[in-house]
Amino acid sequence: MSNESFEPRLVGFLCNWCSYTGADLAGTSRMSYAPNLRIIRVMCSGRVDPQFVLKAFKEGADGVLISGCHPGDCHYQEGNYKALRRHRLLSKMLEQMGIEKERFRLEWVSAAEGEKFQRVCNEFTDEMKKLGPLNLNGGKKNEQ
Amino acid sequence: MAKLTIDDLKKIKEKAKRRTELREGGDYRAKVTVHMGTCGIAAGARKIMNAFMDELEQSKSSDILLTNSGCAGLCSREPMATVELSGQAPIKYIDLTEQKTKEIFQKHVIGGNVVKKYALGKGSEKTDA
Amino acid sequence: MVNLTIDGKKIKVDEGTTILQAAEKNDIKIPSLCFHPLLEPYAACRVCVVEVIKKGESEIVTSCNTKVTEGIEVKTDSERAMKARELNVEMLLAQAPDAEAVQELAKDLGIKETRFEVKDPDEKCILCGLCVRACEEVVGADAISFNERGAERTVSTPFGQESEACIGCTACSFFCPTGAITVEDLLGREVIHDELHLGPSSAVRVPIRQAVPMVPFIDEEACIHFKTGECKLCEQVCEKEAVDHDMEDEEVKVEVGSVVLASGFKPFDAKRIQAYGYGRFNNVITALEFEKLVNASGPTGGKIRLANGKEPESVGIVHCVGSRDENYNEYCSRVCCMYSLKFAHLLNEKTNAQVYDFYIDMRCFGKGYEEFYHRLLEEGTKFIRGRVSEITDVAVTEKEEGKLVIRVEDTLIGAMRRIPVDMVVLSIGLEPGIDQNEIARVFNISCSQDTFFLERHPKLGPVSTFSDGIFLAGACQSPKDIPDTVAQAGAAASEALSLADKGTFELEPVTAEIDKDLCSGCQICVSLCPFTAITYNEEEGISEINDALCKGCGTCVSACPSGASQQRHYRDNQIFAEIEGIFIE
Amino acid sequence: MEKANEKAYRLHLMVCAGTACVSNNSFGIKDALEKEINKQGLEDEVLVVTTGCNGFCERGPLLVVQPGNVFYQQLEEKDIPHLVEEHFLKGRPVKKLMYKPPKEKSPIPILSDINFFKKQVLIALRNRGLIDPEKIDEYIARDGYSALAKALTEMEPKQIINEVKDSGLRGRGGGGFPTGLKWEFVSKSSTNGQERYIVCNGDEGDPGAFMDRSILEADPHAVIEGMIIGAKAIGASKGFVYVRNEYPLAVSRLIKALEQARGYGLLGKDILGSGFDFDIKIVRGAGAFVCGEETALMASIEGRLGEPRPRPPYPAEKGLWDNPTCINNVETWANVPVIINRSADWYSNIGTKTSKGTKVFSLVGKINNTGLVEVPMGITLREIIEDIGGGIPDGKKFKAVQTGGPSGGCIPAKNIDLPIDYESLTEVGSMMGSGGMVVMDEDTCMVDVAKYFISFTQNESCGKCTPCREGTKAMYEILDRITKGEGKEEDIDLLEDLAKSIKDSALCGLGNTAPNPVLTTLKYFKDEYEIHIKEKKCPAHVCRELNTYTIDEKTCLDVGHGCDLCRKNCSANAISGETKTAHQVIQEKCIKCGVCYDVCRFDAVKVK
Repeated sequence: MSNESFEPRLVGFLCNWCSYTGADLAGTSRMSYAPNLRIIRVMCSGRVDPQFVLKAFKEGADGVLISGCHPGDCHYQEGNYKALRRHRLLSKMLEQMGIEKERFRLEWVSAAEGEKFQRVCNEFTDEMKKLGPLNLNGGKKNEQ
Repeated sequence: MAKLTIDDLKKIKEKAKRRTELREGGDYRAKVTVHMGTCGIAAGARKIMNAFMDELEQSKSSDILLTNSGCAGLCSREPMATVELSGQAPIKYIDLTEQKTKEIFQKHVIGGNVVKKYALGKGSEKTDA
Repeated sequence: MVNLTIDGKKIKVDEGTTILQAAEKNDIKIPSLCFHPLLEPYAACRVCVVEVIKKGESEIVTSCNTKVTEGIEVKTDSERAMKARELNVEMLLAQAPDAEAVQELAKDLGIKETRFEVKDPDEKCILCGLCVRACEEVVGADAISFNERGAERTVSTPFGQESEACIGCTACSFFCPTGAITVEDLLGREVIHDELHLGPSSAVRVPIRQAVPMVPFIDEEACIHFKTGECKLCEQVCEKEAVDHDMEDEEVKVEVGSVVLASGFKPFDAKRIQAYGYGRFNNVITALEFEKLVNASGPTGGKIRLANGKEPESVGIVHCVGSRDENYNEYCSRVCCMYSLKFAHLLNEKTNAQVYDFYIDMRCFGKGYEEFYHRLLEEGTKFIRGRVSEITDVAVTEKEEGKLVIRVEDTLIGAMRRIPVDMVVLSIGLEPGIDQNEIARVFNISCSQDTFFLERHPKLGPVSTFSDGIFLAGACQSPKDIPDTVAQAGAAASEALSLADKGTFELEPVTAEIDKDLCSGCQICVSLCPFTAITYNEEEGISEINDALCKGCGTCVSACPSGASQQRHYRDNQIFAEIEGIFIE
Repeated sequence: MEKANEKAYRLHLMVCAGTACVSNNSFGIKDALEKEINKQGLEDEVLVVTTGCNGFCERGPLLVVQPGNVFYQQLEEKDIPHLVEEHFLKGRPVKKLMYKPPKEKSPIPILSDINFFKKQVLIALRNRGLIDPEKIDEYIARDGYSALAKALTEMEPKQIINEVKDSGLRGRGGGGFPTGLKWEFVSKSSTNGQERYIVCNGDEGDPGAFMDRSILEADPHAVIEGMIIGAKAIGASKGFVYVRNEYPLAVSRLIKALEQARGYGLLGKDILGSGFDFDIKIVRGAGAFVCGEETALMASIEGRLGEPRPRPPYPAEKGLWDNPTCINNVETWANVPVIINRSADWYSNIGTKTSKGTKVFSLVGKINNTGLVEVPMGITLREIIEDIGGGIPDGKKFKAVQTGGPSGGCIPAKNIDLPIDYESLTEVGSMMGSGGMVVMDEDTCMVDVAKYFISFTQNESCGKCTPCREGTKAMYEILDRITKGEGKEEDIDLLEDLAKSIKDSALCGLGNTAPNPVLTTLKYFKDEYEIHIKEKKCPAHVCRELNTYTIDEKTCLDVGHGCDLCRKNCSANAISGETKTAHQVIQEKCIKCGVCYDVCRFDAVKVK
């Protein structure tokens, strides 16, 4: 599998109030961006349990993104602060497991930042292409 | 002194009364006067007075007045004393000795009848006492 | 009841009343000097003598202590009583010529001057013993008493020395009918602005005259009862028996549905700006102090006076003291401009002083505010645009002698100016209340950067906070004037009430729930929840979620080590399934 | 002396040891007697006894020889040897030491024949001169404590009170309030559990009054027995004797008497086995006359400032520490035992219709027989002054008598036939008072007497109420002006107004009665006041500023031959002339000290 034909499979956890709305805005604004990111909606970035990130890598994700509201904007006050703490701690752990910390990314995307979401998806996909596949599960595909 | 009861009080009164009664000049049954003029004393009136004092003390009676007076005038028959029972004429006794005094005290002062053999006579001059 | 005739009038009084009290009830005036209703009658001055006829016998008695007995006839101004009373007063006039109370009494009784030898013309003490008895019966300090005897009799402390028993409560000088005992502040405490120093005049008083509610309180430092356990005169005289010295503050637990926080603001402490000289110069006062000065029921009765009692000829009003200033508070306190204009107007109206107003921007934002500003311009107030740098009393020209000089950069003419004035009013801004953070922590609401409380949303939720049921009103949310505060208070109250009377309550669909069997009671989630929706149940040893408060953010679910806490519609296995679904080709 | 009790003596020498005689060296006489008796060997026959005041103070030191009641007076130590030998040894009484009335030729040996004693009836002073006050047995010997025994065992409290009521006994302190009635009030007033108190008022502040002192010195047990009986009657458990600290002998005798009574179980718990507890404490007065007034006295006992308080409430209701208290004078208490023993009827037929029993007077002033007399109520002033008092010395004319001390008044000579009792004295403007009786002769200036008494009450006023504090001062100032010749026309009316106003509106007894001396002198001797004011003269020559001294030149030259004695003694050298020439007084320089008048042996100096 050569680098250019390698399409990284990315998982993104978006908070319902800001990032998911932002992504929606990017879509409704007809912005094109790399389709590699598969999105899971959660009520708040604070809801993202480190297990989900590990599960995603285990299932074959090459990179995981968490995106929440800007600090202070969180609909639930402090959810994004909790996400920030978990991201710092988890990325250290991933490094120890041999997973490059760039594969696990945290972004603040407010409801108005459709353009930013587009940029993040493209950047993240290019980075993962450079890094190459993670192949934690030996490249096996999941059957139905 | 232990706590008194009523009759203790009466006892004390009796005892103390004997001494203070003398001061009140109460009415006496008998009055004994020892004549102690200068010559009387020289003739031994002091001893007679003491004799009378002892007798009075033993008799423990409180109605006898023992007193002294000046010279009765009859120097030759000193020491002399007059015994006067209330309601009777005073009797003068002469040439007294302690022995005679005791006898006179018992028979006349206490007993009430005159001891003729020692008496001089009835009556007496008016004395200032 | 006892019946008697007094000055020809037949009256009935109850048992134990004294003749003086009976007379007073039928508004017959009997003079008295050593009597005081709050003290036991002492009957020493003998001025209240009346003639009493009982069973045909007449005698002279003092009315203050003689109790009424059945069938007596009292003549308060019979020839015999008047003779005795006049002579007693004439003798008192000789003993204490300088006592006004005696002079007045003498005048009423028609005594021109006394025929008796005057020992000391400026003697005031009539030896009535009111002070001694007050100190003993009321105060319970027993610090002073009579000493010596007869004509040498005086009132004094033991051996005339300063007495430790004296608690300085000035009750003796209060009770003294002739002013023979005066009170003097020996320490000579320096007071910045005499009139403003509202020292306690009496231990039970109304805080300020416009206090709401207008209810007196007992100042424990000044009240004698808390010093010696005696007195309680206020309790005796209060007909409504409303006084209770044993009342204590008590913590009351009130179950409420919602709370409106209106904890107000704290005025900016002008002393923090050294350059303005507040605290150093007597005539530099803050806006609050000016309010007291100009208040009709204030200490000066509304007259604007300098520290030395004279009327100022020129006054400077300085805006934005402690506001719009990165050294202190960046925000604008919003209300200062308008009250400063009010001050300027009052100064023009009440004094003929020249008013200078130092402003940066005149923020007359409200209804009719701008028009009021234009009136001020016509009234002759001189407005100088610029921030005042310093107030000093160092005079450069002799015009500035004895004045306070305000140094300011007039930005409209681009030059530094020195304006000599008699008085400076500092329009101090508003700061969050002293215990702002304390309250925020208790109600678990957050504060914005300038530590005023953070409203849920500046436009959509200005009176509510992130915690449901906690509402905000007034300056604690941000500086505002009275109209805005009242409007906001109305809104907060109605929102609070709307919660209460709705009866039903919409719950968030995605709230979390804790599985009782899995929960180990580690309470990690309790401190995590921004909405205090999780409480630890002591008996059962597990944490519980209050559905009404839970917003459904799920933070607690991801933090729960045992997975006891699950979020409806976003359960862990649901999200795992989503993840797995992503990788199915 | 224990031995002496049993031994019978034939003679008891009763030496008077009252304060007056003691100050006259009566203890010296006693020692001399004892020394002489021992020398003569008569110590077993003759006993020397010291007694309380005998009463005839003028003639102290006194000795009464019992039995026989022979009365010796004005003894000196040098007379003793002769007396002991002559009378006690040889039984011949010594005439020159006996009492010889001034007008009589021969002395009167027997005490009871002497006029001073003849008309006296002794109840309160029944044991005077007959017992040694420091020996309780001698008091018991003369029926002492028998009344107590009777009261405690045979009588109910009600009976005791009725007995005292029927006897008609009235307060001897001066008020004259019926004692029985007072006891009844106290016994009736509710005490809801607290104690009741008995107080004996021995303050006796009147100048010249020494009745209470003599009673306490001569017969303390009479007072103690009276108080215990009173306590039983009203149900009191604690008693106080308030006695002046200026009576050291009386206090020490009282202390000894209390100890002996306590020793015999007559005080303290379960007295005489009757279950009745009562004890007495002595409280010493600090010298304030006002503390004689009952409420001031109680304040002093409570340790407070001695200052009267308005009454009612009377002490019978609210006294010491607000408990019912019965306060009576020393003499009143001394009468009580006799009433109980001899019954109310016996007591009530002594004295007049309204004033029963006897009264002890201290007869002082211009009188031959100064001393303590106890006379039945109703006796006339003449009998006291002429018979008992032995008339006025140096042939002077009797002018007036002042009774009741500073609260009393002056009774002029014309009332000499006034029978003495409470009502009669108050009618003439004076009052019984404690019993001070000061006799005045023609050489007394009534204005000066009034001034003296008002200066006393002014000085002793407690100063609490205006009329007394300022009124007495004002009256004193006016009188002082009059005696200095600066009296004004309207002073007399002002004095009368002041007196009436003070009497009416003063708070306590002291103030109400202080004007009495002035009122009575004004009433009976208004002419003297007018002479002092109008003519600036003092008829009795007492007010010195008003006297003018002149020398009758003829007498000075012819009789005195210009002896120049007056000039030498004149400190203001206001007398001119030398020896052998007639002298004159230089009026401007004369300071009116009166030395020349006193010194001149030839009566050449005249005072106008």
